[in-house]
Amino acid sequence: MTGVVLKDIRKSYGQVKVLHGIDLDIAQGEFVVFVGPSGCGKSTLLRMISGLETITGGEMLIDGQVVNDVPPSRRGIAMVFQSYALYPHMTVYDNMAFGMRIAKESKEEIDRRVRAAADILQLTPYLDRLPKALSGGQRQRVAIGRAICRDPKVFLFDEPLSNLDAALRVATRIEIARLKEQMPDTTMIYVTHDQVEAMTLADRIVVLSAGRIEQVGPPLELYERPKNLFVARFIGSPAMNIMPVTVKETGAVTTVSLVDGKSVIVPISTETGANGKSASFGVRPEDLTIATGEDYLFEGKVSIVEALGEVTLLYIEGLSAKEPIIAKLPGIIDVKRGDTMRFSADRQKLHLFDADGQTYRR
Amino acid sequence: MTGVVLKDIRKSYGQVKVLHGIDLDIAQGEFVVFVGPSGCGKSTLLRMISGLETITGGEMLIDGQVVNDVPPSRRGIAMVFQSYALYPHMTVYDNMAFGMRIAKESKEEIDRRVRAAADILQLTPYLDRLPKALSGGQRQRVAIGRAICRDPKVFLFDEPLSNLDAALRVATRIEIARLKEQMPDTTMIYVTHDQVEAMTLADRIVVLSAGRIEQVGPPLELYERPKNLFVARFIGSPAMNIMPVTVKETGAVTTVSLVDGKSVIVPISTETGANGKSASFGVRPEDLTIATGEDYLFEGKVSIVEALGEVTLLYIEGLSAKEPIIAKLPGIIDVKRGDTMRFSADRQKLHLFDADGQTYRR
Amino acid sequence: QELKFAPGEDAKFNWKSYEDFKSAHGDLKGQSLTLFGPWRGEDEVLFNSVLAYFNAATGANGKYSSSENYEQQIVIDTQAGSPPNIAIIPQPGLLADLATKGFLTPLGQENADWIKTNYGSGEDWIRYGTYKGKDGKEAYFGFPFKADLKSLVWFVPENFEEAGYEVPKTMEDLIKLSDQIVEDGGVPWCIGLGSGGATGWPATDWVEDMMLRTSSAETYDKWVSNEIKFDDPAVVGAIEEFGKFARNDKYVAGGVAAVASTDFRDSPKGLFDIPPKCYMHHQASFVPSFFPADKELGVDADFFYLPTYASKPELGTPVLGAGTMFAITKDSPAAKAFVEFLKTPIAHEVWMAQASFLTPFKGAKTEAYANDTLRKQGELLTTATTFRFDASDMMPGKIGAGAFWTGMIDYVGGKDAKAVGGDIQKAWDGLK
Amino acid sequence: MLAQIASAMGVVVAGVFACALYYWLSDKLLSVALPVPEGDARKASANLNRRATIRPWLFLGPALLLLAVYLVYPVIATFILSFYDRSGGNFVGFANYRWAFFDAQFRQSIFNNILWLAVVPAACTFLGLVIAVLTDRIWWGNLAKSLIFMPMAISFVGASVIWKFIYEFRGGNETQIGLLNAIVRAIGGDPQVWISLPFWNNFFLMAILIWIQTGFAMVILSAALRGIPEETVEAAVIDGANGWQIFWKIMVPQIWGTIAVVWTTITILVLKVFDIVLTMTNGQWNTMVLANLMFDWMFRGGGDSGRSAVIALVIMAAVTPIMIWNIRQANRDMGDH
Amino acid sequence: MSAAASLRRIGVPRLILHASVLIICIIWLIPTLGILVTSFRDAGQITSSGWWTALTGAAETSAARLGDPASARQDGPNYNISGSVFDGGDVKSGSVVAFGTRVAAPTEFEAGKEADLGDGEKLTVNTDGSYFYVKSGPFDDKRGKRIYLSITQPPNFTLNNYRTVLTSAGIGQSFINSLTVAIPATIIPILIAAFAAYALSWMKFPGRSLIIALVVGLIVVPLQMTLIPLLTLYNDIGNLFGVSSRSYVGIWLAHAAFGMPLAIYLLRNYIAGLPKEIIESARVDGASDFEIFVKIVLPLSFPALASFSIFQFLWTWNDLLVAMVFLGTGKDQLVLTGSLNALLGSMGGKWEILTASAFITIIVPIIVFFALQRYLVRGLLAGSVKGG
Ligand SMILES: Nc1ncnc2c1ncn2[C@@H]1O[C@H](COP(=O)(O)OP(=O)(O)OP(=O)(O)O)[C@@H](O)[C@H]1O
Ligand SMILES: Nc1ncnc2c1ncn2[C@@H]1O[C@H](COP(=O)(O)OP(=O)(O)OP(=O)(O)O)[C@@H](O)[C@H]1O
Ligand SMILES: [Mg+2]
Ligand SMILES: [Mg+2]
Repeated sequence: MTGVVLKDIRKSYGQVKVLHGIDLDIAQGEFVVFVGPSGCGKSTLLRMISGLETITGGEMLIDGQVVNDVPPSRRGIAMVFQSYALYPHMTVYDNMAFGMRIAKESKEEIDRRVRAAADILQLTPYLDRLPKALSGGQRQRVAIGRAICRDPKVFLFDEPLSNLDAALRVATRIEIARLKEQMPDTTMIYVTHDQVEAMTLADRIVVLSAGRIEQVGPPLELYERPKNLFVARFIGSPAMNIMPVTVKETGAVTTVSLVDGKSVIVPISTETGANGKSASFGVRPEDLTIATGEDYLFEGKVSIVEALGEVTLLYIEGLSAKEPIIAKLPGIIDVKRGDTMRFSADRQKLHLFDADGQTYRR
Repeated sequence: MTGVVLKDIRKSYGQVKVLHGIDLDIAQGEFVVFVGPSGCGKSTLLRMISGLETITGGEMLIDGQVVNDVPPSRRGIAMVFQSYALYPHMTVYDNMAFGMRIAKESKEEIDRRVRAAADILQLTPYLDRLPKALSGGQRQRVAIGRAICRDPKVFLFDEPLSNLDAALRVATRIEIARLKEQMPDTTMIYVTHDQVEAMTLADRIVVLSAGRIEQVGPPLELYERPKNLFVARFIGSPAMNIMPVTVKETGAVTTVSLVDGKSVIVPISTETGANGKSASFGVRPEDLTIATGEDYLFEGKVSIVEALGEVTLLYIEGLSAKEPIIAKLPGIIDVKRGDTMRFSADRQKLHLFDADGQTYRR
Repeated sequence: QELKFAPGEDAKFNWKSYEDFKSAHGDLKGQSLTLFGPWRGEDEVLFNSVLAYFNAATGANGKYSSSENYEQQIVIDTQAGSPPNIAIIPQPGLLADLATKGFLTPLGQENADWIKTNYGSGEDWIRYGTYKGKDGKEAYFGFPFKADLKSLVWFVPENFEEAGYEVPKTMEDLIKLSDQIVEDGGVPWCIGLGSGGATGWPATDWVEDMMLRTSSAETYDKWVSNEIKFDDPAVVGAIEEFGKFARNDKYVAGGVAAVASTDFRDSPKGLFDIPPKCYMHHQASFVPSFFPADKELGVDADFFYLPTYASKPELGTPVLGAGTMFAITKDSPAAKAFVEFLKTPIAHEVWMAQASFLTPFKGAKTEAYANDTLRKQGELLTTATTFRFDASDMMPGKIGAGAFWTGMIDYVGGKDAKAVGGDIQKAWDGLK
Repeated sequence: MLAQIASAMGVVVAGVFACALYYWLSDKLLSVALPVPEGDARKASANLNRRATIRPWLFLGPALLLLAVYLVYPVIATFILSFYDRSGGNFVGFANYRWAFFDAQFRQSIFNNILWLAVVPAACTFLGLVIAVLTDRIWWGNLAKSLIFMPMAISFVGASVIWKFIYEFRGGNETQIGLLNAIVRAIGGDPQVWISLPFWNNFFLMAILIWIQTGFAMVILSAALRGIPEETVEAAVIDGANGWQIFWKIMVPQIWGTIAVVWTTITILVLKVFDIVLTMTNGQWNTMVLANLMFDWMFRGGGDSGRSAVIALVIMAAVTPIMIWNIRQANRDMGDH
Repeated sequence: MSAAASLRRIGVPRLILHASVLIICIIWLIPTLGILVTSFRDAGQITSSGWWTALTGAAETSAARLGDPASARQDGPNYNISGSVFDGGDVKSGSVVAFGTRVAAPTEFEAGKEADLGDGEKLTVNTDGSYFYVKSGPFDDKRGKRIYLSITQPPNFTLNNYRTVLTSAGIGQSFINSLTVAIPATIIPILIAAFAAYALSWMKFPGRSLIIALVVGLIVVPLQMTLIPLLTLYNDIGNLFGVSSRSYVGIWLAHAAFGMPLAIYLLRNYIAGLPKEIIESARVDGASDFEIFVKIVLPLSFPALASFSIFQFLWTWNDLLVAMVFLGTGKDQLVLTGSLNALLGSMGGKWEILTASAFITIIVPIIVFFALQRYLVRGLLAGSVKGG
């Protein structure tokens, strides 16, 4: 079993504690994505798995073996760096062959593997070029190809797409998805900032924040049932609208009151203790619809209208949260700034979090 | 009238012609966005307006005055560069004050304007920091702030957001929109790769391709009535699905036949001359819906499913175009790879282009 | 290497001495001998021609080398323990220093005695080779070979002829002649003190010559040993005597300002300019090698002895000179044999017969001199009533090759002679 | 001749090869001594880690050895010698230091050295910077750079001859063979003896070193200038800055680090420079500098090892501030990696 | 378009830019040009006229001797001598402007006119150098009469100086010696310094910053100070093994060590600036530090290595002192600078030889410079700038 197991992994740079005890089991063949805000420790964690960063505390196992002191080259990993990190003086072929040459593989074996990787990544025509003669997307593919050639047990990606433009990003993302399919036994760990990448690629997403794991789970679970406010706001774009509320009634369903006094019934059960406490009520912009009847969730004044063609974003003020509430409505909608509108939403898609930001949903 | 007028503007680098005669009138206070594929000459055009690039041919007027030979600093413009271009050795304050110091403004005036700009951009807490201690978004705001301080008649942006991550991009975009509102008399010219930016910000979008203007118009016009295939494919994401068709019947509505033989009636009038000619038939991914009855547009096999939470993307093969047809369906949809599905669309939202790529729509 | 003059052929050489030496020292076959000295360029070629006779006679393998950084090199080599067998040293001061530090092998009394009997002013020459060793005892270390004569004034006979000038016999006449030249619209002297890193030294020769013409030889010796101070009236007087020439704008070509900066190698060329930049030039016997290439000695250029004051007959005809000393820095039979070789007339005659070599050795045939000019100089050297070695070369290096030079530059630059002497004395005091 | 060339080539190849061989062999040896067995993962990684601790010293070894033998050991020897008399035989305590303190020439040298340090690094760096900026903007810039670099290739002896023909003075109405005086004469001035003009002659000597070293500064700074993002300059153009302001306020601050390194290197070079002074004036006319004074005391007339040692130590002590600055710099770099 | 406008099109600033670079280049070139011109001149001319006059040609005064009185022909009561002043004069060609018979007034008479010298003597010297000297009685001097001439000559250059230098004995050997010293003395320290610089920038070990500081401090150690202790050491080792203390290995190591601190200092600046990811990536690929250095860092540092080689080569090539001390002063050990120096004679001062040999020695470094220059452009401290 070529999984990666992290047991209470800690990291500090001198006095600065960066990771505060990470526990995580990654199964063989799993595709795990680390997301989290900038500076939360994603790269650090990945680099510790690769062995490029020493481990301050805890234990790391790859393939059942403690690897805390094993140098990177002996961990059976391959890594794709954010900045490609190609060897600028070597051709694409040599870049991919480098690791195997170091490992003293036979010429034929090297050639076979390089060509196979180039094939997968459609790099065959470029094998004799130097990196500087490649476009950004091609470079990234070379970096991936180099990793493939190592035939690693664990594949590490650190924001591999962040330097690409939108179109390339989509194309390369699909390439990575395809790669995963072709290498079903390889464990892949992927760091990204990007929602879409995380959602489309991951078997499981690990949400990190300030050196701690906030939630681990499959993408849709995170989207639909965020464990806490942090995850709720982090997953989804535009972010989930959060409104401060007070709990009015508890029970199988909970009644809360918005700042403007309006009551909303949320089909989430709460215990009596919560009664009267302040809480956070959340609804995703894409779950909002324009209310037709009196049965609306809230109303507000439109401050900005962004028509994107396919969807229209409305920014609604007046619910006293610092940020405006955003509604994402399909198609082109004819509203003007200053219009007051009412919105409703599928009650099943409402979220409720306690004062500490933990979800009330069990 | 502080408009910008371009009359047959041309640019060549030695033998290489980059711009082939651009004619454009930009009114005072207008927000114009240049879009186009990489290398089409957007930046060059912007830099010519700024005066950083010499003009090879044609005439440029700002505020009614020919400015071909006027140096940048005297054109009343300000520019925000793609790579921020902050002075790394100066604090945020000094970065913003630099231009005014050069112009020998009084200390009080400088302070007043810097603080006002910092206020607008919420940079006040960072005024004493060096750029390297700022996050990407903050840096970009400083770059904008620097431009605001110049109190320009014309504001130029060269892909100001392309270096930011998704969240920051949205936030900064909104900031720019707000800025535009606060400076209604300032003309703004904005270069971007990004659809969403172009659609949300522009009063008018200028689509450039290979040094020529393809279409000029308000965003929704470009989205709904692209003049030609290039604009059709360029505006919208994922791009409009284009299928090769043959015109079967002409008249007030046109009948075309798809590769698989199926006929489709498009409510666009064509002249008889078009009969029997090949044409391109287009439909946007977001305009596709799952056909419930027999009245469908086309059918195909699903090759990839990407569930993004809010929407699901289906990649459909079998319509012989090189690229798969994409359908963007709201919500989470339960389909599997290999399923054959049928799709329909609102007939009003279909597009038809002649063999040269020009729209049939008048 | 081929022998320049085939042994036995030319009667002006003492071939017998060569044969004698050969039979006495023919047993050094294959032994190597390293010599390190200051001669480079033509001098090196000439010395090698002398060395060839030694090699031919003994079968030894003597090799001479030199270096621009001669002075550093010898200090480094001796201190580091890898000296040559024989060091050829032009400055007695350096010789003394090496001797005190124990790097030299004494040559023994018999060599000293030999010099005494066979060299002109032999006693003086011995003095310049005798120093305290590491043990504090005086011993004889330096064998003089090749001398330079300093008290010479060079001129162009035809220029004198044309203008009707006579070679002066007394210092008074010399000054009168100088005034005469000025009156005729000419410039009497070319003086150049420039010498890159050694700028100033030609002035020390002037001062030394003047010292010998104004004070007794004993005062001169006391000056060298600092028994009288540098700012003693006798010394200051000599400096001012030099100043009569060098600090007189009318006397020197280019004016006083040019004196310090004109290179001593360029300076004599002024004699040959047309019209002549100057009529006279005080410089040592080596200077003809800086004359323009086509000038024939004795015809196009000649010298006269820097005359003495008629008012001071008691001082006789003092001669200022210099010479190189051979010292054994690493003893070996070959090194000893080489010193023996230097005692043979042939060692001197081979060089005399080619160029630029003077010797006080009375055993060498004067017929061997290449030309009359050299012969005249050679005779001056062997017949001098008083011979004194260049003072600056004998003073401690920091003075004779430092403070003295600098002082002279300052003096020519306008500083008072007394103050200059004081400065030099202060530097000397600092050494103690 | 051919045989000589062949044997020389043999020697050259053997020498270089032997040096390379050391690194290759020592690395091989290390892998043999600390093997990485396929099966035993624990031992393998332990040995790999051990290799990683030993390897820096293998890499540094030859450099440290050379530095220790050729530089550190002589420095220590020098330090000890500074307490002995001229022959190095008798202990004299601080007498040599006391001497230095009261010696007028020593003071003069210190003064001149400070003058040199104030002028030459600044001038070289400034000129190098200006030339680098200007030549980057023209099509024949590379040719211009080559010309300015050329003096570096000329030996000091050659350089001093060259300058002889610039500074040479001929008195009276003679034709000047020094260019400077010819020019002065041509514009109606009085020819000067440049190298003996008190005080100013220092500057004429400095001109020579500046002439030589500017090429060095130029080459390095021009590389650094190319690292400046073009956009910051363009931004300044739009902000209305002129060329001068852009140079001073935008470009210079951005390559400050490199300027400091160039400055350091030239400062150290200036402390060591003595060939120029030696060949031009040998320190006369009050142009003595420390390195020359040391040289004088070390070799002239048999030498005085004690006093020259003291001067050498003073020269070395002069770099202390630079060393401290560099330690700081190095420590900051460490954070990056 | 007005003139002012068209000037603006070309750009006054650009004109100023070109002009100022040109001026700087000329100022920098003048000294070198001076030495180049001088090296092609006659020894005599060098000290008598400025080198810049050699380019235009100038009038020169010189002396010549008329034919021997014995060669006089009798023509009635008159005796005459005729010939050309260029036969017996210092100057062998040119055109005569004026002549004179007294050294104090060497240009008393115009060329081509008859000069009355009194005593019935008359002399005519023509522009082409032919003269006619007539006297109303027999000539009674012992030698030919000396006259003085002002002669203009076209620019006159000679290759003699170069011939002298290049044909002097041992020059070939010393050239080979110089190369034998300089090539390894360039490559070895760079190799050693590069390894050390790599260790000091990319490997972690205790005492790293201390070593860096030490290296910086050692740049300043005066070379002269080290010579005696080192040579003593060499001699001791030589004696111990019974070999000569002076060998190529000895001088290579000496040069290597003297160049080492600066080499490490400058190379470290560059190597530390290489992108971190590339090195980590190689580490993940399984490369040891040795392999990373050889296969990644070395090729990538080529610009810095090449530029430092130029500097180191210059120093070793132009060095004399170290070579003399550690290699010896014998004929067959002499390096090029040494053997050229020997040509100058004990007293130096042969400017024509000095200038010619300065140009001969400069050739090899210039070749090296041009060969490596394209790396130099991006060279040396490119790494000291972040992101460079
Ligand atoms: N060498 C270091 N010394 C001190 N702190 C460090 C060091 N390297 C990283 N950190 C800190 O560790 C934290 C985690 O850094 P890390 O690079 O892992 O963030 P990240 O999640 O990858 O962020 P990003 O998404 O911006 O790449 C950051 O706060 C950073 O400042
Ligand atoms: N200095 C130059 N010399 C020659 N060609 C140039 C030069 N600068 C730009 N070009 C060419 O001009 C064309 C337009 O470049 P420009 O930078 O305007 O493109 P762009 O539309 O801004 O592209 P992108 O979106 O990638 O920034 C490109 O094809 C480019 O190769
Ligand atoms: Mg990261
Ligand atoms: Mg662009």
